[in-house]
Amino acid sequence: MNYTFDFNAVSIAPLLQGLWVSLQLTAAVNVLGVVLGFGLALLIMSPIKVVRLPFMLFVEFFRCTPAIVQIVWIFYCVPMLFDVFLDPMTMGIMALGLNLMAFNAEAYRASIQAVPREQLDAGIALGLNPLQRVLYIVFPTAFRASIPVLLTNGIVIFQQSALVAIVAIQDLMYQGKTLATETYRPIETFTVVALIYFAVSFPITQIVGLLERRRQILVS
Amino acid sequence: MMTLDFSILLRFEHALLLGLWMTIKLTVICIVLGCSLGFLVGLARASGNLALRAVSGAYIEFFRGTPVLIQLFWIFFCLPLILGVELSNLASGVIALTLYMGAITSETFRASLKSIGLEQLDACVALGLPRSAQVINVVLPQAVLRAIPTLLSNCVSLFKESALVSAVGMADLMFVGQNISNNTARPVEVLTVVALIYFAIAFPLTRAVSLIEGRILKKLAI
Amino acid sequence: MTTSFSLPLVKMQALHKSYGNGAIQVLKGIDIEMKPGERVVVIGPSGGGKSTLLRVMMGLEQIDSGSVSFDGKAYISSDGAARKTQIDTNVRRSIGMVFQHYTLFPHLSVIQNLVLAPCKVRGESKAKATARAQALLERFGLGAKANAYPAQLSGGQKQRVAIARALMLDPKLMLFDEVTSALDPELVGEVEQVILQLAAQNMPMMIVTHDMWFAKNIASRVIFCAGGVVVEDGPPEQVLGAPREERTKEFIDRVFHIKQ
Amino acid sequence: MTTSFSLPLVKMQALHKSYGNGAIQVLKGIDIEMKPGERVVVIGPSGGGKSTLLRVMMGLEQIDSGSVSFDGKAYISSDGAARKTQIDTNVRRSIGMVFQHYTLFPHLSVIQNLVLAPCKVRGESKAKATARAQALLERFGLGAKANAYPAQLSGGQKQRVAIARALMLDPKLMLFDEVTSALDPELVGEVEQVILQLAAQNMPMMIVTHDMWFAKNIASRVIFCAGGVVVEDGPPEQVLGAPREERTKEFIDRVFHIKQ
Amino acid sequence: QSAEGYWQGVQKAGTLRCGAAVAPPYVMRDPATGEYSGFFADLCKEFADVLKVKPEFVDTTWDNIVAGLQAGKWDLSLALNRTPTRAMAVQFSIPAMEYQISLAYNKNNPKITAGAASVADIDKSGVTLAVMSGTAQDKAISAAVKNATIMRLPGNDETRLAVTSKRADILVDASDTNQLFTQSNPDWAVALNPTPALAKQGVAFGLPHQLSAADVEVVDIFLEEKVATGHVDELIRKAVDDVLKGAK
Ligand SMILES: Nc1ncnc2c1ncn2[C@@H]1O[C@H](COP(=O)(O)OP(=O)(O)OP(=O)(O)O)[C@@H](O)[C@H]1O
Ligand SMILES: Nc1ncnc2c1ncn2[C@@H]1O[C@H](COP(=O)(O)OP(=O)(O)OP(=O)(O)O)[C@@H](O)[C@H]1O
Ligand SMILES: [Mg+2]
Ligand SMILES: [Mg+2]
Repeated sequence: MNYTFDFNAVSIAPLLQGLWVSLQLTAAVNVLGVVLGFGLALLIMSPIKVVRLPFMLFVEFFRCTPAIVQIVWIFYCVPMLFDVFLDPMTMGIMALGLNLMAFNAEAYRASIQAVPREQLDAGIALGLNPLQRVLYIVFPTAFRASIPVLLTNGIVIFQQSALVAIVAIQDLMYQGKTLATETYRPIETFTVVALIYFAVSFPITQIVGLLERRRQILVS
Repeated sequence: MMTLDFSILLRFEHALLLGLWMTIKLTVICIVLGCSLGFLVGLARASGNLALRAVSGAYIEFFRGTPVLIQLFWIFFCLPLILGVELSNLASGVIALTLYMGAITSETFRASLKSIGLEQLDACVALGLPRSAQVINVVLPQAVLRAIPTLLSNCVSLFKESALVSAVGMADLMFVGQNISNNTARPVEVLTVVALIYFAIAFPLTRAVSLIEGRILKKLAI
Repeated sequence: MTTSFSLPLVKMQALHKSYGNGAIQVLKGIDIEMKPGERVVVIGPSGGGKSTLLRVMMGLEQIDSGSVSFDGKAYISSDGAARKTQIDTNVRRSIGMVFQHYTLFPHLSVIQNLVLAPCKVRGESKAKATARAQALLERFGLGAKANAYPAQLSGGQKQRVAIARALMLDPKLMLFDEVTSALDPELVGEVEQVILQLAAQNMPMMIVTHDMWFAKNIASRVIFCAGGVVVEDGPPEQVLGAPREERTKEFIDRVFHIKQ
Repeated sequence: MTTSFSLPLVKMQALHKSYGNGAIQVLKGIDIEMKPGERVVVIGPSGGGKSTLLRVMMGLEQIDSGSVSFDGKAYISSDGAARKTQIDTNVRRSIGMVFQHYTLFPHLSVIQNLVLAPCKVRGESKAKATARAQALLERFGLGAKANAYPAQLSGGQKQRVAIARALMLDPKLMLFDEVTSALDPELVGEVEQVILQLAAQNMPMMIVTHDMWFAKNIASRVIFCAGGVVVEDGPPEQVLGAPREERTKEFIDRVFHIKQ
Repeated sequence: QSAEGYWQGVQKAGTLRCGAAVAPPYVMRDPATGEYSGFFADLCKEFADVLKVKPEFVDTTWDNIVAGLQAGKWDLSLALNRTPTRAMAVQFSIPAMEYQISLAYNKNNPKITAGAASVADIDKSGVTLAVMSGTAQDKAISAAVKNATIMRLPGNDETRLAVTSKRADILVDASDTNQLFTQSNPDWAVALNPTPALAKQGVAFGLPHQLSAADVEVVDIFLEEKVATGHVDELIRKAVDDVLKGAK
């Protein structure tokens, strides 16, 4: 190997700016995903088939196609089809938000359906009406049970957010790519960028792991 | 609102198939290599050796904690320099996605190993089974059976993530799709069809996951 | 009280119930009358329909035909044709039930488990419900556990909390479905103790149990139920001690390990 | 047979065992001698160390000090200093064990569960092992289930298969740890029946059970074990019927529900 | 590096690997077959003939075309603009042609005033300029504008889509490339060559940093003749014709 490393070429300031954009994007997308994902979960569990089917298709479509395809599609096809163009950040939030909604809806659905039937029986035996059973028994238990998956999905979205660099949102990845081409120091730049992503994700995954273990102890 | 004309795609059927073939080839190779790697790393992660555990843990956390896109960039352009060897695009793609797959499947294998109750091992000891039979006849088959549904989901993830190689210039389905959409200036039709192709492959796989999951759960009563 | 002494507390009439659209007949015509103050123990082989019977009374299951009355009111009935079970939820609130697997709400503390229903169902004030709950917990020896979460309790404690929770709504009839069979043998006693306490206060109850010593001690009447029908029905001395029916005898012998 | 009549079959000497590096003392000096043909029932409160005792005999646990001999050979011993337990696996193979939770291998059919050990441990031919396995299954009333998977069996059937599996290696001593306590009461009988069959053939065995009627019927000797020591040891009539120790009496009363 | 020359090594391998990122008419990729055309691709094929090896085109993007060369993923990069910063990372052959940057836009776009002639005329906040990231035009326009927003996209496809989809107002690209764009969208697309010119640079082969002067000379001499004889101009005309024919 005849390559000399020069990390001085990597200026941190634009990368941190990019990181800030990535974090904003991640936060906004997660708010959408956690809130609307829940509504979507209710829709895909609707007893009415005509309501359920289109939303199930929606969820499956977003779960079964690459995120990069979704992003490129939303960025280029939506404006052409509907002749609207929102600012790139909004489009990015929309693209990743739809993706996360689909994944979170699945997480909610799984944990709502995992509420044991006996719990509901107990609710009936205590005279709670159907709405009360859903409100006081199903939601709290299901929401708690979904938290680790929601957090994991949230971190995955932080990583997926790197894809918006391809459509020129100036996130961490985009700044990294720009820096790499400007300085012709791709190794150093990409190494630093990878480390920044890691430094943000790692502590969160550790917390999720901790929560998961705590929950398992509590439930068993 | 524009009018859509999907017939232009007929001209590029062969190209799309070639792109799809690249995507599938890449996915299948990386599934095989990645699962093998993941299994070994899963074992290392569960082993008693502290160094092995630390190294495998760091590997998993790093690959799960960084975007696949940056892993690809790094392996495409940095690894050859650091190793001082030339790597073809395909080789780089295979290395990157194999490492990604290895990281996610190792967790699957580890979880399935962990889910085998200690009492199964007690039963092995009580039956006097030698260590080799414990592993080959009791632990491995159960671990693999339990891992299958999650492994299939991992495969679907890999299939989807493989679309990222288009960003480093590998001519996979996504790359060909973008190439066509540029040439024809019909991105809506082309990208929609590309998305549908991905969906048509991934969706049946996810259905298979639930089906197989049901079967295995029933058989093992877990 | 509207209950006149001569009136039965519960009256089941020609109860039929099946699963899988009639594929599995579980209750094949059950007629049971229960008088106020009675403590009915239901025994019988696994799969005989005991749990189903209690679940129907609690309004947890759809029935094929028949009816159940409480205090003279038919609160569960079925218009055979449409296979739709009518349940009068107001009447149902007079009945409490405890299940085999402690069905405490895991996300609520013990005291929250107890006050949930009174507050939400009857609109009782939180303060009042909490005071009543605390008193009930003390009585069951669980005063110190009010703020614990279910996961922090032993099986016996969980089951006692479940009983206390059901009592918070002042039921006029209690149903117990194998409430001790998931417990370590050592913990069975403390739960049975609590039920015996209730019995001493003349709480009407219907109990499914496999514990013959408990059955003997608590029952004022024993019903042997098998294959979806009532095979034998009488005082405990008869059904447990000198059963008239061959099937009852066989079952009792088996469970008592008299025959080897 | 090398076993001389006067020699004990099993001899435990000053067995000490703790968990968590001595934090939880579970066995605090156990000395038990078991003669050939004896059927020892071990009873005692939960957490008293019964399971641990059997697991130590089976070589499933490390011990702190002491030794266990079988047929005069100390096959489990500990050099107190290094806290390393020596286990002679050859001797251990003469002992079979059945656990509370049917530990069948879920991915193997019933017959495969039975032939695995003979083929792998003794190098027996598959054909021969299968024939023996089939015969054993017939004897236990499971002939028709040879190709079923464990998940398709009832609890009682699973436990009988587990016993058959242990017998495939022709053990000279069988250990049973609460093998019926996870079963529906109705299924308990069929499993106990099978163990009684073995008893009738003079198989030496050590049994942990909470089922006092079974204990009475099978035991040639009963040991009451609590707090990690042997509290009382004698013929069943004494320990179960008229215990000498206060703690034994208290336990028996509680489990027999005599005191309420 | 081994004592023997770079091109001997290529001859030993039997193939000349050319890193190719799409920029019509310099480099084009037929989506149906995956084959490369364009005059720089033609030059590469001819150079391979000289070496008596097979040409092999390695797909890449403008973002990665320098990094790939540094990483040894191919032997030479097609159609690189000669800039001083790049020259610190890689080497260049002599230029095959001169290149100029033009600005293509939708003539109905109200943000671009009629009579705009210089970069300063369009350098207003609210104006978005789409450019392929990592290209010479990226460097040039980034240095020239102060108020307009620059949107860097990975490829030719995306920059054109951005303008087509009205996400960007102006497409900053090589004048030849933009000419093709306006010719295939005659109803709305126009291009202007800003005065003063944004960049006048030579377009050349990119070569690895470690090449000896003798090795670089091999390519230079090859190009020298092609340029002098007018062969390159011929290739350019052919490529433009091809593109225009394809668009019809
Ligand atoms: N949800 C269900 N779907 C189909 N069949 C059911 C369902 N629940 C119960 N059954 C069947 O109904 C029959 C009666 O069940 P039930 O639980 O009432 O019996 P049980 O007398 O309570 O038995 P156990 O002593 O085992 O609790 C059984 O054959 C059972 O398999
Ligand atoms: N793996 C372990 N780690 C720590 N403590 C343990 C472990 N296994 C058992 N113990 C403790 O050892 C003690 C004895 O347990 P053991 O299972 O032998 O009791 P037992 O008499 O079989 O009880 P039971 O009737 O409930 O089966 C208990 O206090 C238990 O908590
Ligand atoms: Mg039941
Ligand atoms: Mg035990």
